[in-house]
Amino acid sequence: MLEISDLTHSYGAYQALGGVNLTVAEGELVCVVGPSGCGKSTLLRSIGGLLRPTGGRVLVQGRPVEKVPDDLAIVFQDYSRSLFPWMTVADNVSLPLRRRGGDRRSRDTAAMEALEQVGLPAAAGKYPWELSGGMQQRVAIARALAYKPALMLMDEPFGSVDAQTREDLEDLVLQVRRSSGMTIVLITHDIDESVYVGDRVVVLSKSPATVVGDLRVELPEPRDQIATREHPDFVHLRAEVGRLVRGMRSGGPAAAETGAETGAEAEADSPELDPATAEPAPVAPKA
Amino acid sequence: MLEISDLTHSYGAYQALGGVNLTVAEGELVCVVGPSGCGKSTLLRSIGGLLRPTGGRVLVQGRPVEKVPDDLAIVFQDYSRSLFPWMTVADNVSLPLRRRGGDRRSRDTAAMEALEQVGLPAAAGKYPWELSGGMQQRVAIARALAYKPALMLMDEPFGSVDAQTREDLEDLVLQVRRSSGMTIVLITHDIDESVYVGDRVVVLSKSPATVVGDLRVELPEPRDQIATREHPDFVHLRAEVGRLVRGMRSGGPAAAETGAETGAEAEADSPELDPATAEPAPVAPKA
Amino acid sequence: ACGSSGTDEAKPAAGGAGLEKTKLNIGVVPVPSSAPLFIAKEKGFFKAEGLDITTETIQAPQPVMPKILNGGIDAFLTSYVSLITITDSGMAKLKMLAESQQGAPGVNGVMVTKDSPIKEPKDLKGKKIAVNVVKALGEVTVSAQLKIHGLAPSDVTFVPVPFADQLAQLKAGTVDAAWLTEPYISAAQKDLGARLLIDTLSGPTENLPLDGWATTADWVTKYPKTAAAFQRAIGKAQQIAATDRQELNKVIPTFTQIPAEAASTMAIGTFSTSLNATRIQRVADLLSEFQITKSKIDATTLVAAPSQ
Amino acid sequence: MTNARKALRGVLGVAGFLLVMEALGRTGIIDPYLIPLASTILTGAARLLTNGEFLSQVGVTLSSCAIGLLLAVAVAVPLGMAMGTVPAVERSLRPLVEFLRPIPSLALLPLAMFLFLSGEQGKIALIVYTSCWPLLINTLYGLRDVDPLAKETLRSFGFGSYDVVRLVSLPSAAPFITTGVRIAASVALIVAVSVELVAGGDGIGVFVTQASSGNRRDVVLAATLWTGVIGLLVNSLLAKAESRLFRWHRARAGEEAL
Amino acid sequence: MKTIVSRIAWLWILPVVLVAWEVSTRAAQAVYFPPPSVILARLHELWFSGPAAHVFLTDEAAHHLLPSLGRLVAGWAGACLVAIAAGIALGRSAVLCDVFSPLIHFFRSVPPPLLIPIFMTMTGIGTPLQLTAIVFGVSWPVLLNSLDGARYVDRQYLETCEVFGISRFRRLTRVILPAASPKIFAGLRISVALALIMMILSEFIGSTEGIGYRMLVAQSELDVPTMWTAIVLLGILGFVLNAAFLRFERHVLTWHRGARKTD
Ligand SMILES: Nc1ncnc2c1ncn2[C@@H]1O[C@H](COP(=O)(O)OP(=O)(O)OP(=O)(O)O)[C@@H](O)[C@H]1O
Ligand SMILES: Nc1ncnc2c1ncn2[C@@H]1O[C@H](COP(=O)(O)OP(=O)(O)OP(=O)(O)O)[C@@H](O)[C@H]1O
Ligand SMILES: [Mg+2]
Ligand SMILES: [Mg+2]
Repeated sequence: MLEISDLTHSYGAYQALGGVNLTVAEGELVCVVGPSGCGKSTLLRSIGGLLRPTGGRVLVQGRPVEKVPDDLAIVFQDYSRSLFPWMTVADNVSLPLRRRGGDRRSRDTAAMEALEQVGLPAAAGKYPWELSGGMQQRVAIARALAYKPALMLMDEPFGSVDAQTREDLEDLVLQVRRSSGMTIVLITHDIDESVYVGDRVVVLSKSPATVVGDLRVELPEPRDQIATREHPDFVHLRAEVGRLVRGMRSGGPAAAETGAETGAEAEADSPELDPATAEPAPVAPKA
Repeated sequence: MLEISDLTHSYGAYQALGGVNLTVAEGELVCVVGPSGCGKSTLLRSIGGLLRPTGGRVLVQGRPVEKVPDDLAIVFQDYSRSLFPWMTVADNVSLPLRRRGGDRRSRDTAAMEALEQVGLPAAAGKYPWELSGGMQQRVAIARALAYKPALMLMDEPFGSVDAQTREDLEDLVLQVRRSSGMTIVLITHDIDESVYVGDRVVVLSKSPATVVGDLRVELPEPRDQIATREHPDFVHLRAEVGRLVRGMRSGGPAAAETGAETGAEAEADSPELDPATAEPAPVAPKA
Repeated sequence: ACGSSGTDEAKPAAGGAGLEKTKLNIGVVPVPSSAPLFIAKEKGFFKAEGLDITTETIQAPQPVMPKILNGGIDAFLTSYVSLITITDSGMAKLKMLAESQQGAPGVNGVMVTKDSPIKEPKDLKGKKIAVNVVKALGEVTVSAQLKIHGLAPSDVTFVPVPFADQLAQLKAGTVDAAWLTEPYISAAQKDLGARLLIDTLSGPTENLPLDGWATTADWVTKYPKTAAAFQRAIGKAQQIAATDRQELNKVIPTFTQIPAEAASTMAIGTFSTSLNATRIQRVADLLSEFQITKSKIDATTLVAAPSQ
Repeated sequence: MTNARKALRGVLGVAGFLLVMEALGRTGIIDPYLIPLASTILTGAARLLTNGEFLSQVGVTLSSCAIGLLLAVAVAVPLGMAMGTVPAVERSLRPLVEFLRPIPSLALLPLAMFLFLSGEQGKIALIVYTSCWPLLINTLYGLRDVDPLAKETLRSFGFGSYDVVRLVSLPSAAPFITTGVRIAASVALIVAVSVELVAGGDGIGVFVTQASSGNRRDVVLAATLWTGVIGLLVNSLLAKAESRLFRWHRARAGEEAL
Repeated sequence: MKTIVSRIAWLWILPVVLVAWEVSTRAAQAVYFPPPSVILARLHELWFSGPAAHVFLTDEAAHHLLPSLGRLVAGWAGACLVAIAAGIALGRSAVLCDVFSPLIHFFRSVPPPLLIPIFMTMTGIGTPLQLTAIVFGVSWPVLLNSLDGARYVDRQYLETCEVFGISRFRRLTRVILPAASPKIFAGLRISVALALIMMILSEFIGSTEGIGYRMLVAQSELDVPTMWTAIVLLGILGFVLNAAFLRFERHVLTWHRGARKTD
């Protein structure tokens, strides 16, 4: 579905991506984690064709990305600026559906359905600026879900909602993925979340970003907020991801090699290492 | 410092706040949690004098809030829109310091210091739109911190940063609070975070929002990311808060009465109750 | 010359004594009628009278009336038609200090294109005639001519078009005929082969006085000696203009953009050396006949008697 | 590099237009007597460049325009700020403003000449009067478009409304206001020339009056061409200043998108 | 009822100005500046003293006022359509914009009085000429504001469109047009008054009727009160048209007022 090779991007003199390699199979849900400002959104924009990277290649469905690939949806990190203030919430959600054909009636039904899924059926007739931050974010998610794209890119889609809503939305994404088979790349800062929803978790180093970890998550399907999070593999994996991210932040990823244990957050920072000499962490042995 | 009594607010016909009562003592750090769209930001804006509530009273330092109280800083939920795109990051941070007097030099130093505290010394000369989402959020935090207000209102201030940075910022807020004695009201969706940083955690019901829980957090000071989060009281409290929030969401707060246990997230939803008949939960007995 | 009101004579002129005002700003129109002023300037006639003259280009007195009234412009070139309409409107009392051009054959006329179906004046019935300004000389003189041919002013439509654009409009056919003046008449003949359908300064309008140098009655009262000095200087230049076409040919290209060659071949009216109230009365009568003025103006009130 | 490409495209556009006009004239589709050939007008315009009289008149017009425009900005922008931030001011002044706006400057010419002794001052007064309106309206609309959160941010730090206007509203509305300035600049030029045409004095308009009195339509058109060119030059200057000042504005907008 | 009273109360400035005007003109005694009472009397006599059957319009009004107004509305509407369409096309296409902007900035700086005679050779005398002149004069502020508005649409809006494959047409009508509308409306608001001005100017040359023509006649007859009635009439028209325009704008830009929390 998606092949990224040696992707680099520089904003002027500042290099954000330092050679990213990543392959995502059809129907996979890949979570991307990495320190703030490392280049995750940049990576997403390159995949989405919104940014012409300064080097490397991105193939979506075998074709190099020149313009925005067909059948793609993005949930932007800055969701509030991606909703159109002159349209009601329902119109915002149904606008892209024109592309899918169908009459007005069926588009409206699909939009309402998506709004119900994210728990906002009552907001359909309101304008985005009448909604709270978390509600706006959910509208942006509803829009992408209603569109049913083949490839969905989500940039911290659950950052502004409360814990319970977040869990519901995670499950929603998993369910939609199961039923429609879409491929999803999801950026998140929540390590638990990345392990819970992802088939794989990709860890980026601080910028210039490279892939320093690519862990396969082999948790029993269907996932369940209670059972999955209690699963020993879950606890192990999240510790591992935590260690990778943390390692990145304070220097090299070497610390990732030390054995996994519960309570990754409770671990001391890894020793300072020169990132230049540090090797990318190998794919987790669990895979 | 802050007294809120019977605060109500309606946006047209829609009632967002349904009579909020809350008192915050000088130097206290109160975390507010509640479901998405319940009225947290509305509450914050009322305290900040940016919104004239339709009913009730807000007193800041004994004076009713008519206009924006003196010596206040807000970190807005929609941080990207609250940074001025025509100014560099450093100018954005030092702008409010003009109100504090002092020469340009000292303002610049204070701004640089704050940027260093949030880990962005290199971004000083950039423009906000050249920064990633998380970096922008940290600039907004730096701006508020540099201002050293008596009362600081933070609306989901750490929503867009990675786990490690988030912890650092939590500690930063705690440290600043300790050294300057400012009063802080912090809205968050992360229950762990609310318990970790808060002296008290206030739980709001879904809108029309009322206070359904007000828990005092008595964890040993200074708090520590490792030790505090392992403390049995921490685990207990976060389960309690979790239950309160969850109870709110699916109906009444009755479920909050059932005994506390670890792994609150693992608990089943409380039975559906009519919110209208449900009583607000009492202040947690732990306090 | 005709007498003027008593107030003008109130202050006895002590010949040669100091003038009340020596610096004068004169509103000139860039047309041949302004030539005497430039001749006088060039020949030093003003200087000899102790006058220091500056000029300012204007189009017509109406738009600059406030400036005339508040003293920004001391004297100005104006057509008699404007002079009389302004007086009729009651806005200001104006007086002619000196006359400039007087009508002569070929100076004004209605032109049609070479192959126009309009062969004689009465064909103009129902047609559009371009005039530079509405309710002014063009309308009056054309109406007077049409009357001879049994047409009323309402039988034609007068359309305001600036002179410079009339030739193009004539060629484009947007107007059927154009009331033109020199140098446009020559140009129309040369460029378009246009025909002069009516000479509007013939018959009832023959020798009609066209324009002159005017100022306000108040100004004349206030600065009688200056007025006299101005009249003397202009008078000398009028004399030259009246007799020496060569001088005119020379001076016209200096203050207009009429090329020297066109200046020397175009028709120019006669430059009269006196102010004649009877002649002026003809203009006033025409204006009132064609209802451009509400009342019949007495021409004698329009003249500032030249003093010696 | 992009600037060069921009300029090249502009040159191509102008050249294309001129060629079309020339061709239309030469083939007789447009009678060259009605609209002279592009080449004729251009040669005439080139010849004017050596005409000292014309150049000095251009100088007069330009200086009145510049003074008028500056005064207009000084009057209209603060007034717009006041109207845009204090609703009572806006509602009170609106009837007057809306009454005055549609009055053509030429109709007020007598008033201006009466109030100002010198014709030059009267002309400048009319330029100010007319070019105020686009500035005022664009300022008003610019202020309405300011992100409320940006204003609230500053208010939350305890800044008063004056500071909010100065530090947030003005910079955010600046792109709107500069559009107003660009409109006002050409309005100023138009008013200056029109007033000169009617009331005389000095300036390009007077030069045109003289030329048309001499039946020099070629010169009139050449001078007309120059007024357009001047407007074009002034606009590109302003546009350049704008793109320098408001880099942030372009960065946020997908300027080169599509 | 109460809203009507408060609306009228907001017009307090008009009587104040009228009185000041009356007093100062009476004091100045300048022939050029008749007091408003004289102007209003003349206004009534000239335009509005007709029979009730003609809504009190005099023949003069029917002959001069109505044609002018007709052309005004038609010309304004035409100009707005042309200018918004052109502005958006140019604002969204860098190539078109680069190619045409020199010509645009050239033509919008040419004084209409110099161009009207040239138009006249093509349109002849009468309504087509006036319409052309109005369209020409009115288009520029709308064009410029639409161009700028369409050009500086928030990048994220456009990216959202691209991502969701929103068709060009819908992108234009549902996104770019609304996003640019605050600026377009600024242009339209300028253009309403400008249309009145162009209506007058266009009747100065090659016209035989209309308010402008009437003004021209009054000017050459130096009929000062009539000149002023034309000015006052323009002011009243401007006021009324603007009020109508603001109603329309309120309706269209409701979202904008909400999103921007203005009034
Ligand atoms: N300007 C507005 N007009 C109308 N309704 C509004 C407006 N702002 C907020 N609301 C409504 O008020 C309610 C509370 O909004 P608020 O922003 O306070 O929620 P919140 O608790 O901050 O939510 P979140 O956690 O998602 O940010 C929401 O239901 C929202 O729809
Ligand atoms: N338009 C831009 N111009 C210049 N630099 C930019 C621009 N956009 C991003 N950057 C820089 O590129 C780097 C990566 O940005 P990006 O937005 O991809 O980070 P991110 O991983 O998404 O971070 P976050 O988690 O905080 O959203 C940052 O250091 C940022 O400063
Ligand atoms: Mg990002
Ligand atoms: Mg909120």
